[in-house]
Amino acid sequence: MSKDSQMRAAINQKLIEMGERERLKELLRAKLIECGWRDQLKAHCKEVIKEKGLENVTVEDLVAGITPKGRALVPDSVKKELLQRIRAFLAQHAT
Amino acid sequence: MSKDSQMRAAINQKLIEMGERERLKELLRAKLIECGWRDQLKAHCKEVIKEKGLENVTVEDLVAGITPKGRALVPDSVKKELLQRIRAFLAQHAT
Amino acid sequence: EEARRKQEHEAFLDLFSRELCLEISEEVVRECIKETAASEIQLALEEKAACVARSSQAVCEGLVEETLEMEMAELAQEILDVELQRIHKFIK
Repeated sequence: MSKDSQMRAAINQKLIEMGERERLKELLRAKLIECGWRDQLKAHCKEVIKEKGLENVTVEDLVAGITPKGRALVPDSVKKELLQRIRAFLAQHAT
Repeated sequence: MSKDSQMRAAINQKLIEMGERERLKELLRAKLIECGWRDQLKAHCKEVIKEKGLENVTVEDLVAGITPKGRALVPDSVKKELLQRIRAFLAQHAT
Repeated sequence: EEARRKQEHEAFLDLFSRELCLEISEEVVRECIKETAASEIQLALEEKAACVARSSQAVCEGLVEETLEMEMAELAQEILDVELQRIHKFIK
């Protein structure tokens, strides 16, 4: 196992142990709603359904159809904030 | 002051005044790099840091840990060359 | 007398040379060891900081990816359910 993967595993473990991972996911969900990501994606879902026809779309199809846009629409500021939260957590819990 | 101590003081002063002391130190430094002593020392530092853990090692600890090996690793040929340079200088300037 | 003095002087120079050689070696070795130890610790600290930074970034990306996958699956299901309900109502 490389140093980087060891470190990743250690960070993830600490985040999980202290409940921070769930809190960060909650924060991200809230931010995605706040920045309009959810609404934009909802509209995109409707477009895909309209385009393909409801009878021809499964959940998996729909997820596959919206994933590229879903990823691209996440604002950099949101990712940055999340990274800062992780860094602050690590600084606080550094051994 | 005995005759010997007077002579020692005079030679030491000459060594400093003529910049020979610094040149001898520089020569030794260069030889230690050239013969791979510094690289061996670096590798030994890395071993000690890995063994003890970075968070448990201060510069002082590391110095104490590597000094015996550092001294032992200086090649005799390097010491001999330095001695010859000193003898040559004294032969020329300590009359 | 001259020969004896010369011999004494040679002996003195020999001893002095050896002592000076030892003194300079000790001084240089001590300085180099200290410099090397300090720079290796600094290097290790920098490497660790870089590793933490890369790993935090990777953990963050993983977390974003995981959350997005969940959110998108949830959203797709939700929208499909709503659309289906709408069609059912329309058929009735």
